[in-house]
Amino acid sequence: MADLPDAATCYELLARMALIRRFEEEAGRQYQRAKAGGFLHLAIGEEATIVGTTSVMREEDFLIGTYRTHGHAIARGTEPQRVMAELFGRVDGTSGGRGGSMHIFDAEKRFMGGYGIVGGNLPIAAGLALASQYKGEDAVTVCMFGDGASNTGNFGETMNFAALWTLPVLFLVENNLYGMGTSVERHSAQTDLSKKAEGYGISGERIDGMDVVEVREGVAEGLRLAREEERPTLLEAFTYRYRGHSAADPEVYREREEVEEWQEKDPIESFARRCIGAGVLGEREVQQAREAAEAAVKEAVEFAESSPEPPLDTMYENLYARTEPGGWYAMDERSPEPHRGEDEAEMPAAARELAEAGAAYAEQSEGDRPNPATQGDVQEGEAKS
Amino acid sequence: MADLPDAATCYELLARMALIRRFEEEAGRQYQRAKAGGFLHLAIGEEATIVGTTSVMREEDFLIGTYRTHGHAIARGTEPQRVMAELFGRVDGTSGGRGGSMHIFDAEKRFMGGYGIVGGNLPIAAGLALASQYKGEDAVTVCMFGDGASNTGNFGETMNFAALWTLPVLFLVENNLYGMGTSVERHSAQTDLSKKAEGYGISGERIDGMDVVEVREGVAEGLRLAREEERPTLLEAFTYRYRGHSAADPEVYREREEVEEWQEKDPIESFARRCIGAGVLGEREVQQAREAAEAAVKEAVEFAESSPEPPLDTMYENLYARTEPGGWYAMDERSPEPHRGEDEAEMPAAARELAEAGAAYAEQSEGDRPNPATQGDVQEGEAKS
Amino acid sequence: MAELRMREALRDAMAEEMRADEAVFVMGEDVGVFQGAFKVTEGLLDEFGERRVRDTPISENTIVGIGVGAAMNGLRPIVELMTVNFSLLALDQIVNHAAAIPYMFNGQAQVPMVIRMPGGGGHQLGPTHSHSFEALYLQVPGLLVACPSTPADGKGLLKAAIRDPNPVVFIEHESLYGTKGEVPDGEGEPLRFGEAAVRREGSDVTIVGVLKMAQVAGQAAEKLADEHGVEAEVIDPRTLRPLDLDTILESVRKTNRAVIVEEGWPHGGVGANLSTLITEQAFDYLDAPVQRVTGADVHMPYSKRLEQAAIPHEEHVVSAALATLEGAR
Amino acid sequence: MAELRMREALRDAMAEEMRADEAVFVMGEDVGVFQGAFKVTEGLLDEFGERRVRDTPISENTIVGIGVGAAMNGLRPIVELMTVNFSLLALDQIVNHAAAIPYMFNGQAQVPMVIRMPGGGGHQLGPTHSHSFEALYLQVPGLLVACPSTPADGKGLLKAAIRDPNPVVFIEHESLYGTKGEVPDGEGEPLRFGEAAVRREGSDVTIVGVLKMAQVAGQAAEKLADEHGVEAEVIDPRTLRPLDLDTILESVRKTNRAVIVEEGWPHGGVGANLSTLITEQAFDYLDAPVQRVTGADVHMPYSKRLEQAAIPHEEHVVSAALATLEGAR
Ligand SMILES: Cc1ncc(C[n+]2csc(CCOP(=O)(O)OP(=O)(O)O)c2C)c(N)n1
Ligand SMILES: Cc1ncc(C[n+]2csc(CCOP(=O)(O)OP(=O)(O)O)c2C)c(N)n1
Ligand SMILES: [Mg+2]
Ligand SMILES: [Mg+2]
Repeated sequence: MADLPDAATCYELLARMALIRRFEEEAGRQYQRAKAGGFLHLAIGEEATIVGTTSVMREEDFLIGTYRTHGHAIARGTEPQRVMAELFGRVDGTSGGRGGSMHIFDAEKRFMGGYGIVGGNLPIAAGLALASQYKGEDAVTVCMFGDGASNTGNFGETMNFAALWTLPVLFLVENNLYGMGTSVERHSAQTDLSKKAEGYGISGERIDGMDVVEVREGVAEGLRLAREEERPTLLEAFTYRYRGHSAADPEVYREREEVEEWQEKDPIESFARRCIGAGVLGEREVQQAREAAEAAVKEAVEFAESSPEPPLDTMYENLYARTEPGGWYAMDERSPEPHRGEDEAEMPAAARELAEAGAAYAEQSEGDRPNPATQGDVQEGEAKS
Repeated sequence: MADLPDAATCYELLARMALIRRFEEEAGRQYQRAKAGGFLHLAIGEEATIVGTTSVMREEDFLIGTYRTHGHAIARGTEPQRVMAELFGRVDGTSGGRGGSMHIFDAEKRFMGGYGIVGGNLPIAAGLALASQYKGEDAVTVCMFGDGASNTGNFGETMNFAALWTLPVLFLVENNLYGMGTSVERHSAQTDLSKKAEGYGISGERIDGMDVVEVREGVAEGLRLAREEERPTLLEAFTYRYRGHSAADPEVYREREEVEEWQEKDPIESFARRCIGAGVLGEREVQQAREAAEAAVKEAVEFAESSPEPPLDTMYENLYARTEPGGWYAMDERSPEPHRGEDEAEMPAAARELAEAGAAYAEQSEGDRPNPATQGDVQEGEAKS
Repeated sequence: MAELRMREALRDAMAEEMRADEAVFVMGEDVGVFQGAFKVTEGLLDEFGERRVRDTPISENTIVGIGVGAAMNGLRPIVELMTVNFSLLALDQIVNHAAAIPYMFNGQAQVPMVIRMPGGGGHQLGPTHSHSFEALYLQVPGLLVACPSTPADGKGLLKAAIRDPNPVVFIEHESLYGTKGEVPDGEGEPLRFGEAAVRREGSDVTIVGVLKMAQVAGQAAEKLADEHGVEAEVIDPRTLRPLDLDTILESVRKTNRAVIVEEGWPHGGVGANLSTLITEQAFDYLDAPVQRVTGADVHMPYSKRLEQAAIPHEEHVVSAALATLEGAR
Repeated sequence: MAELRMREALRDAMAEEMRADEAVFVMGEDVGVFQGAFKVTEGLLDEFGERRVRDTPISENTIVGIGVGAAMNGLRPIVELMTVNFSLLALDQIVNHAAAIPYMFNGQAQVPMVIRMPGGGGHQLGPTHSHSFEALYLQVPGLLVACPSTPADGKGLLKAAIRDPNPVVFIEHESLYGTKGEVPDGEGEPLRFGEAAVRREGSDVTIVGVLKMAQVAGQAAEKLADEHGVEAEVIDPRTLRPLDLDTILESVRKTNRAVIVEEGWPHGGVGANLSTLITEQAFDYLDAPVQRVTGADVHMPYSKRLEQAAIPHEEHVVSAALATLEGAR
């Protein structure tokens, strides 16, 4: 069993994991209150894999992930309140409310997203790494994705490129045993995912994704290989999501017992117990970490609540980067549609009221969500995916 | 070294390889005469891999390949004259002149194409195999593709499916050392392509693709595994194309010496020598095989020459399969364009003359082709790919 | 007549065809154990088992390609792509294989497969998950394209699609799965492709709405009648390939005005195509240019407020319809 | 002024920008050792070496995705897809990533990359290898779309595309690579996107031709003048996003007639989009419905005779132009 790091580091790891846990729990609550919309993919149970990874990365390194990355951004240092504001679809959100839960991004912290397309982030990771190599910079790109993503064509293509061009990239499969409702045995012929890239010349390791210390060691070595030996590798971290795939998954594909077994190995609980047992941290500090998380998340919600909705006249902002002033970039000046967004005044009153009203026309009513497992309305399907 | 089969089989193997060789040489000539258009990908040098494979397949088995498959169809039993007619773009061609060199097809012989998209045939092969399994039929699907195709996303996706669903399919990589102008070492991190699917749970073997007898044995075993044990495997056959990637490739990426070395191991010459040496065939029979090929190809050209061009009113034939009479299927009855094809009479005189004139508007003039290596016109680029 | 939700009507269509024809099977991501991401395949695994209801890995291009191969070898695959958004990954197999094979091999092979894919916006799924690709698929010769807006059409068109010898892109709208409607009892008859439905008769303006916008068009028509005394004729094309242009033209020749409503992007959209076809065929009948109501020319923003402003609503349709009548009253 | 072939003009544009900016590099299948499938990158490997001219495996989606990531990390990739036909395999990275990222991440990341792709028919490459996808790409917000028809435009637009901060789909036509034209000497200035070129002035009818069809439009105009005494104004939009609709409308308001010529499929094509935009904006100026000349609604047949009948020729354009003038003379 890997040794514990020093007390300050242990505290930081614990505090960060606790913060993510609380954030995700609260995000789930806010989703039930319909404050957050769309799909909501929570990483509760996967905190050790996330925090263990980021805790050994350098500031200059890049991290890129999936649609389940609230925690990844927070672990990289993004303020929880900006992530919560994104879930609320507000201007102070990480993507100004344009991206939502599946598309978190923080250029400053070198968290490069946040992608809704399974496997879509793999080629981009290789590209980020190529640019670092091309510019002669030391940065390593860490690419995290799920077990299900290892079946996408992008996986094989990207592994071959990374090995062929010896790119400074570390691939980390967050193996939580399921791709949505399909278990690894039912979606991947090769169930030892750490071996899945061997055919492309990339070797791998399996690590316990519930043990933050083991994750740190595995990732540190992977970073070293990428940085010093230009050797991309594939880490498979065993982890588990306690919650459904997304907010309203009835979880018919797994037994309650399985979930409980994994909860026994809870990454935060077990690490806290170990730290206390080893006398590195005291009960008081563990308590303190919890309270800090509680406070930060409470603040995040308040911040999100108070952040304004994006004004309609920002509809077309950042669709194109403009090299020079002048309207010739605008694509649909001629579209017969009222030129929504670019000039509110131009909007027909009806459309504006409508938009101001916000939810008025949305299928989902404000307030508590229907229980998808029992009701037949749109939420069901929506929340399922 | 694998034993020779009986004399009759040896003659058949030799005759079939000789036929394909002559056919390809003649196709090249006809292309230079601009009788055949488009791209022309010749398999000269790869005859043993092709014929060795088809010679141990059952009638009910399926074969599916790439855009370099004149020989594959002929090896499956398609009349050379129908393949030549396809190259000439005539109604008696295997695809009635619609597909051309890259899209040969013969449902009757269970040669399932002929695909221009690299890697596009892999998922289709898995689908053919799935249907055989689903229907409880014994047929095995043999899927042949190039070394370059092993880098496509389809490769990884299809390998996983084939292993996961234990599909009755045999994958055979025709490793001719290059994907167009890019050598295997420069396009694939894993240069032992027989290992490339191991990460997906599919084991492989390397065989000498220049030795028709060794190919037979390797493929026979792969067919057995697929048929009897529902075990898909990946065979890597080492072979070589003597000609350029397509008709006008100046071959700057390889040395003349390399080509000559491989020609030393010519699959037809070496097999003929061996048969004679072993007393299984006599000089006379070898000569006879050559003459038969010569005659068949001569006939094929005459047949193709005399086959008519597709009438303009067949333009829309087979675009849709119709379940019932009635025009409601026709998609562009309303397109303001004269309804070309569906009713010649409707065509504006100009357009008809034009089309009758055939080449009148084509970039390429009838008669000899310009030498792409020295001239700058469109043929150059065109013929390159 | 029974009242069913769209998702139930679609499931019934699949179940009935699977009972009738052993060659019909369903494959896609989470169509089995999970019962379908949008619950459309609910219960199929229990009734038909793993051989005919197949969960797949996440490999869109290969999922479709396997469907193509299976179809070429005598089966009738119903392939579900979890959403239209992911169909971009399968476009090579859809366009260069499924759609091309019957023509390119001169009829030696048929590809009788259905590719079901739900799409559209309205649930804050954000930029990568809210596409409307009807306009992309209607371009492709060799494909049939269906976009049902009612449970009855959903069932009838899906049954027709499954029995059709051609590859069919069957586009569903995520917002319509929960909507209820009357569906003929028992083994419903398949509908014919290429037959539009006139949802409402009217003499002042023709409104053509596609997929979910067929419903928005209907709401707008009521509003036009109630608040503006304008009688709109509402048409749902139901299939975009083949397209029942005759019915639309007949209506436009009567009303002399047309509005096309779609959720997708304005450039090269369904509306651009219809507007052009109508103008080409009925130019002399048009008293005003055909009006289009489309989604905004952006990647769908997540913010509910921005998203709602980016999606057409009946107000937009009403003002477009009134615009065609300007001067006329 | 020097006379160059299109392929040489494009190569010069890349070479000049690569000399000027270390961040610019080229990647794609056989762009290096092989010198490019169509010889467009000829000589670049020798001058710039393997670091900046990179041969890739056959992995279209990942090739583009690597370009996206490299662009997000400060480089300016020029990605060559060997032909537009294979771009279908990369469409997810082009639409859901390259085009979406700047908007979806609210401007935190830019994707300054150029995706070059030659396409079109005319060389008997058959169904899978003869596509014209201008109409597909012009639909997508977030992309710029260029389709040059002359060597000078090719060079000027490619230089502009390389310097532009947005993702650019740069569509070339395989039949134009060999065509010669005058190109400004030395470091040519980049052209601005969104500026159409009026190739010929005329007062009777406006003919808009895209990519290779810009040339066919020009030939047709000469024929119209010589044989029919009709003076056509010929416009080449040069870029489809942004689109210089002003110039086109100005012309149509003068001629009151328009013909759009494209090589692609008729349904939802470039012509459908332009015809709609023109009709919407200049309805009262039109004396006849806008005419379209398009490719046939099939997967391009290999047979030279069928292929030639499936591609628009000046005869088709002439008859379409005369059709807009019927009655008028
Ligand atoms: C290309 C693509 N196909 C399908 C989906 C729908 N989808 C979203 S998440 C998911 C499962 C992914 O599983 P995994 O990769 O294991 O990640 P996890 O959700 O378990 O973290 C699927 C199928 C998608 N977003 N993108
Ligand atoms: C998806 C796709 N990308 C690129 C091409 C262009 N292309 C045609 S053949 C070829 C090389 C293929 O090499 P390999 O798979 O080794 O087959 P070989 O030609 O050597 O038989 C390429 C890149 C294509 N046809 N399809
Ligand atoms: Mg998972
Ligand atoms: Mg090869």
